[in-house]
Amino acid sequence: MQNYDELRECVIAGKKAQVAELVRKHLDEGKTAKDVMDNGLIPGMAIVGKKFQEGEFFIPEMLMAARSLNAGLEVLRPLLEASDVKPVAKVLMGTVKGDIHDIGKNLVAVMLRGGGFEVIDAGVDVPPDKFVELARENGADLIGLSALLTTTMPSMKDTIDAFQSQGYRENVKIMIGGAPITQEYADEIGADGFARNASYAVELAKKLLGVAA
Amino acid sequence: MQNYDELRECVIAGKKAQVAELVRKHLDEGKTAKDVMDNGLIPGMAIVGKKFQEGEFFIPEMLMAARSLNAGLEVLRPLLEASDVKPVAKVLMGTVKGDIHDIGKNLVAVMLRGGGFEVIDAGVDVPPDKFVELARENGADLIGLSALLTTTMPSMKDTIDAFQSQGYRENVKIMIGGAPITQEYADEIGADGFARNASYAVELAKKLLGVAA
Amino acid sequence: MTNFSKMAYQSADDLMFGRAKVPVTCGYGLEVGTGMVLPEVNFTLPTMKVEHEQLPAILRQYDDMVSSILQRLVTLGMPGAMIEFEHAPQMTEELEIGTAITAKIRTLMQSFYEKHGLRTALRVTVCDIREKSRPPQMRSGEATEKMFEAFRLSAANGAHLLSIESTGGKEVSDRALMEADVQGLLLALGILAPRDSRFLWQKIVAIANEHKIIPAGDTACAFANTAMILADQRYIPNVLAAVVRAMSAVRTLVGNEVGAVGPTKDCGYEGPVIKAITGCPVSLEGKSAACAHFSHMGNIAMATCDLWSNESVQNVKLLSGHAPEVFTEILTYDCRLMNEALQAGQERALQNLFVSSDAYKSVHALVISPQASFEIAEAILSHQSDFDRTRAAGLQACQIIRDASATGKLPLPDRESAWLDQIEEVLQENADEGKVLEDGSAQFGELFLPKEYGL
Amino acid sequence: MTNFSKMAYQSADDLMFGRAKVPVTCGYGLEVGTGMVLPEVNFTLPTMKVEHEQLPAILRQYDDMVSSILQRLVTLGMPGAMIEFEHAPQMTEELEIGTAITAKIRTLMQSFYEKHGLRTALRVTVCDIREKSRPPQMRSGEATEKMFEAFRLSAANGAHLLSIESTGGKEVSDRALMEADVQGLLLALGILAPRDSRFLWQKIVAIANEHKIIPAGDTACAFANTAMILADQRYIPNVLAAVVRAMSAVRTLVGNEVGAVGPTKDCGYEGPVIKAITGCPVSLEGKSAACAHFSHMGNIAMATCDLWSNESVQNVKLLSGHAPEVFTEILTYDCRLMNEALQAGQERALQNLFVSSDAYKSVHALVISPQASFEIAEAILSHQSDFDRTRAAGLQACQIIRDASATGKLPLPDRESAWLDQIEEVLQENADEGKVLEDGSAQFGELFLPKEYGL
Ligand SMILES: [Zn+2]
Ligand SMILES: [Zn+2]
Ligand SMILES: [Zn+2]
Repeated sequence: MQNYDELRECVIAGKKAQVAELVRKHLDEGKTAKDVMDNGLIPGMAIVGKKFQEGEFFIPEMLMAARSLNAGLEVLRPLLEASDVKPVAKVLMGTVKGDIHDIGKNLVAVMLRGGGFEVIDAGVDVPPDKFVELARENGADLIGLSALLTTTMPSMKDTIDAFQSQGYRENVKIMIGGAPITQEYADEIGADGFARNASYAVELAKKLLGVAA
Repeated sequence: MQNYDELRECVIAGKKAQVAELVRKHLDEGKTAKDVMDNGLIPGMAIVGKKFQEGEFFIPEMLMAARSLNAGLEVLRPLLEASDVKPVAKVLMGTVKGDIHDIGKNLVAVMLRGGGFEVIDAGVDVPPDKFVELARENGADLIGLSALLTTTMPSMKDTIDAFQSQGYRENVKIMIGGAPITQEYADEIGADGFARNASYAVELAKKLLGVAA
Repeated sequence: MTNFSKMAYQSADDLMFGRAKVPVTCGYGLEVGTGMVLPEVNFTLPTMKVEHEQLPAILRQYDDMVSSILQRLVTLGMPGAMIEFEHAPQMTEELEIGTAITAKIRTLMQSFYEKHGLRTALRVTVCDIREKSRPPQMRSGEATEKMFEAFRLSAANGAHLLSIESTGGKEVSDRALMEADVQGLLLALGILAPRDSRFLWQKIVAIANEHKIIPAGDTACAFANTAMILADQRYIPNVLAAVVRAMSAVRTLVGNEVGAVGPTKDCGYEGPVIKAITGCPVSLEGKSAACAHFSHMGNIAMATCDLWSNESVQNVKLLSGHAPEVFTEILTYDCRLMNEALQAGQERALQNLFVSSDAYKSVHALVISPQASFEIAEAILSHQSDFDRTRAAGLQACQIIRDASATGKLPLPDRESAWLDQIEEVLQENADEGKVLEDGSAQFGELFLPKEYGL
Repeated sequence: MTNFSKMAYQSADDLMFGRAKVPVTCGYGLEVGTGMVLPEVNFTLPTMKVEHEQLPAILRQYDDMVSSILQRLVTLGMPGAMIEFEHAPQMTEELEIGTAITAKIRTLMQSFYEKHGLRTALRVTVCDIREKSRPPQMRSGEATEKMFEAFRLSAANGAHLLSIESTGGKEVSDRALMEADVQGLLLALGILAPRDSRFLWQKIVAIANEHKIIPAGDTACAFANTAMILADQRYIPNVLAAVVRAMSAVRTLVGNEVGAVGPTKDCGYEGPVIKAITGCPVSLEGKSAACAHFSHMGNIAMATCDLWSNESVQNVKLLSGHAPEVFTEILTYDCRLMNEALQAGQERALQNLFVSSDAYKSVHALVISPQASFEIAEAILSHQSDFDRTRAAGLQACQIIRDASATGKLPLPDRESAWLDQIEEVLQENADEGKVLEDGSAQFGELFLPKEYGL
């Protein structure tokens, strides 16, 4: 495992080109794709996540690392698809109807991607039915609803109700967040969880889906 | 009617002894008790109420006037009881369980008495069942509940529920008030009205009981 | 027992925010009155029941509130703060609830001290539940015992300071206020209240000493703030409330005489008088306590404060965060301004602005200015007995109002002016404590139990 | 069109709260910038839907909020205030809702003016709903038409001033911020945003002129406050947010060039820069807007304000009253203090305290000081094109931060310091507008439509 040190450092530093090159080198040396991923790329990204949690990394640094991770995965993908790799959980994120704020939602998407989730972005001002439709189409496991206004919070309830009335509520977990949201409100409208900030959203997503942290 | 001018002035000025004396004088002159009351005492007190509403009178001035009114009524009482005088509406006032603030409640009681109501004071920290018991015993038409703490507001709901579960809810109107109370809260717990301050309580009481203002 | 007979300060000019003659050090290294004004943050539950079944939910609320408050202080670099936990009545009655909350808050404070060096102290204000029965049993009975037990348990479970908003005499004062009965107010504030303060604070001081914590102080809230709020709603004359404010200082001072050392309680606007006499630090509140009550002394209250408080705010969500955190930020910036002035040697200029921006806009503000407070304090010390002191304080307030009105600086409507004459007259006439007690007993006899005041 | 080429003020020392070179008179006799600071009160609905069926309930909310705000101003004797009605998106979209609220508020203001002489003016801030579609249609399409119709209807139904928090370039800025892509920020703030401001404000000014009302001003909220909040949550470097603050002033200035006359919008902390260049009055917010967002410039924001705002607060109940009334009281006391200083000739001393209490505690505070704002304004005027000005403002901010850090007054962590170097380097390298547009189009091309910016 010692020989993955450089690869991990390059992931952490966000050196995209070098990561791809090192991955190729390791494969050439006879390592399996799974080994490179599990002991090189993933642990590197885990350190990035930890550094972010501890306030040592900013989002741009995390994004650079995530891109370098992807560059590495890109190389591995053809090899991995042949083997038995589990698909990651899918999250559908959107800002609810009437609300056009999206930076909060985008941040959560960034954090979730950094945490290994696949994120489908439904955009802003998304009507309740559209959420259900996109969830079905994409087979989303988790729905993330964002609202920044007291006057659009009720759309969160409408969206959850739509999942209920269209018989798809059991298929998904739903988490909500945004400046005016509280745990009490989440309980009141029947959401499965409340993310008080973007960093916590990842923890919550893992908790709701029973994914190891 | 002109000859009641002095009596009315004495009621307004809160001159207790003079009011009693003038009432006696009018009776001696052959006026009926009803006439002295309807055209002398009551109009005098009505002006007091108006002056208070308009910020020209303070509570102590209103209390003095109310006492002088009572001194006059005292003289008339034996004569009135023989005739057919309607009983005034009865209000049961109390601070709810857990709460020991009473000046707000007392103020409302003062204002209601000034407005011609009979007020029964249940005191502070009054349990729900006690309210129902006292309402039955006294034949109260209206219940006034007071709370000054966010942590005792729930006792208002408990009290209204007690009236309901003991089958006495239909017999009374219930109004609530106090610093943390809102119209929304009144609606939520099924109160008939919310008095945003002591002066408004009288108006509300009249409205709820269908008494002319 | 200290019998204060000399002013702690030479002149009103010496009264300054952030500096007290006799500072208090408490809690996790918190110094009050040594040259810096610090926030005193207070907070309460949103609409919910206080009962055993709710205890986990209640503790979660306090956890959230206190964590966010302490975190905000750290974020803004405020070096310290007083945290006040004020009991709702049920927290004093159901002893384990008050105790559990105290312990929870204390734990959070400790962890912030260890992790961030944040200096804090925990003031626990027990609820004066004795006023529950009518007439109230102030020295005997179950409520009294429970209240003292609550002090003991608070001291044993994390309180760094003990306080109370005591209510001795309130049963008479409430009625006397509504009737504008100045003789009744003399009975309440000059006889009953000081007797109760002495009884009560001797016990609190003993409990504090036993646990080596601070017996902090009281507030005349039940009398003077009640009066101010009634006046604000135009129920009673403003001048009456202002005179009551001055008179109420004596009953609070009694607490200090028997051992309270400050900081006084935030809602006690008689604080500057107590500071002038005793030199103890004072907590005050004004504009940044508008969440709890509106007032006419938003700025002037800052003039002499050592702690600056928001009085109380429920844990409701605003757009930025929960209200307790919001008011922590507001208080912090107020304190920064005062502390910057102290550092730059500009405190006098700032204090002058605090005073002059409010003093002549309302009689409530006028009587709490450093100058007025100093004069009221002097009037108090010119007499010996509590009764004489209370009466002298009231007369001095009348004089202060009259003078300000005479110069034309304070606009005083005729109606108020007539009431001022009347109030002053009754105060003048009632120099005899015995007669006030006698007349008062006849007038208010059904409201209070003499033996519960040692009478 | 005014092409501002000369500073309105000689030096930073001339920038003072309550006084603007080019004051604005508006509404019911409200003067802004003529020697007095007045509150600007803003408020919003509690959790509820904005839809036609709810209109009576919505109007009741606004009635309650505005009545209690105006009554509080009268009670405290504040002579006047700006009332801001800021649209939620649905109020701009459903035109009759926004219009009905505007008319309701205006009626209340008129009655308080007639009854109490309370001088107020109504600022209506329409919501920039153009950003709804992705990529946004900034000049064409239904949302754009509706937005301009909302301005027209607001003007016709009671608005005294028109404002907006415009979003041209936000689609690029949002992404560039998260990636700390300074070249992208130059594209957003130096090319797209000013182009949009010019287009947008020409139209708003025409509408205002037609209705003989005031085209007030804009705010860089969507860029600089977004950045500040991201930095506050430790998502991006503080220095990046501070540099963005400076760069964003140019896009706001463009509004003034084409006819906006102030007061600028409360949440625009670039206001002091605009004031330094144009002399127009500015609205600002700080500690007493903690209900809406936490900040590092609670006091320093007061240094140059002409209106002092609470930004926004929902209509929730606190212990004293509803939150909008509570914050009206807090703002009023802040204003009293500043006005007392102006009257007493003590405004410089107070301003110094506002500045020094915050300036070196955070880089966000540092860059909005009167001195920094003046220097950024000078840097802007030393160039001609919007792009060059934006870049110069950013470089000047870097210099200001570097200098403050070098003297040791501003503590700057190594991590932040490294980022500052990087940001400055990219700003230095990107002097060519054409190249920034070209590179930016490659990088962010899918996010914006060039033709919607006239490109
Ligand atoms: Zn109090
Ligand atoms: Zn804004
Ligand atoms: Zn605003």
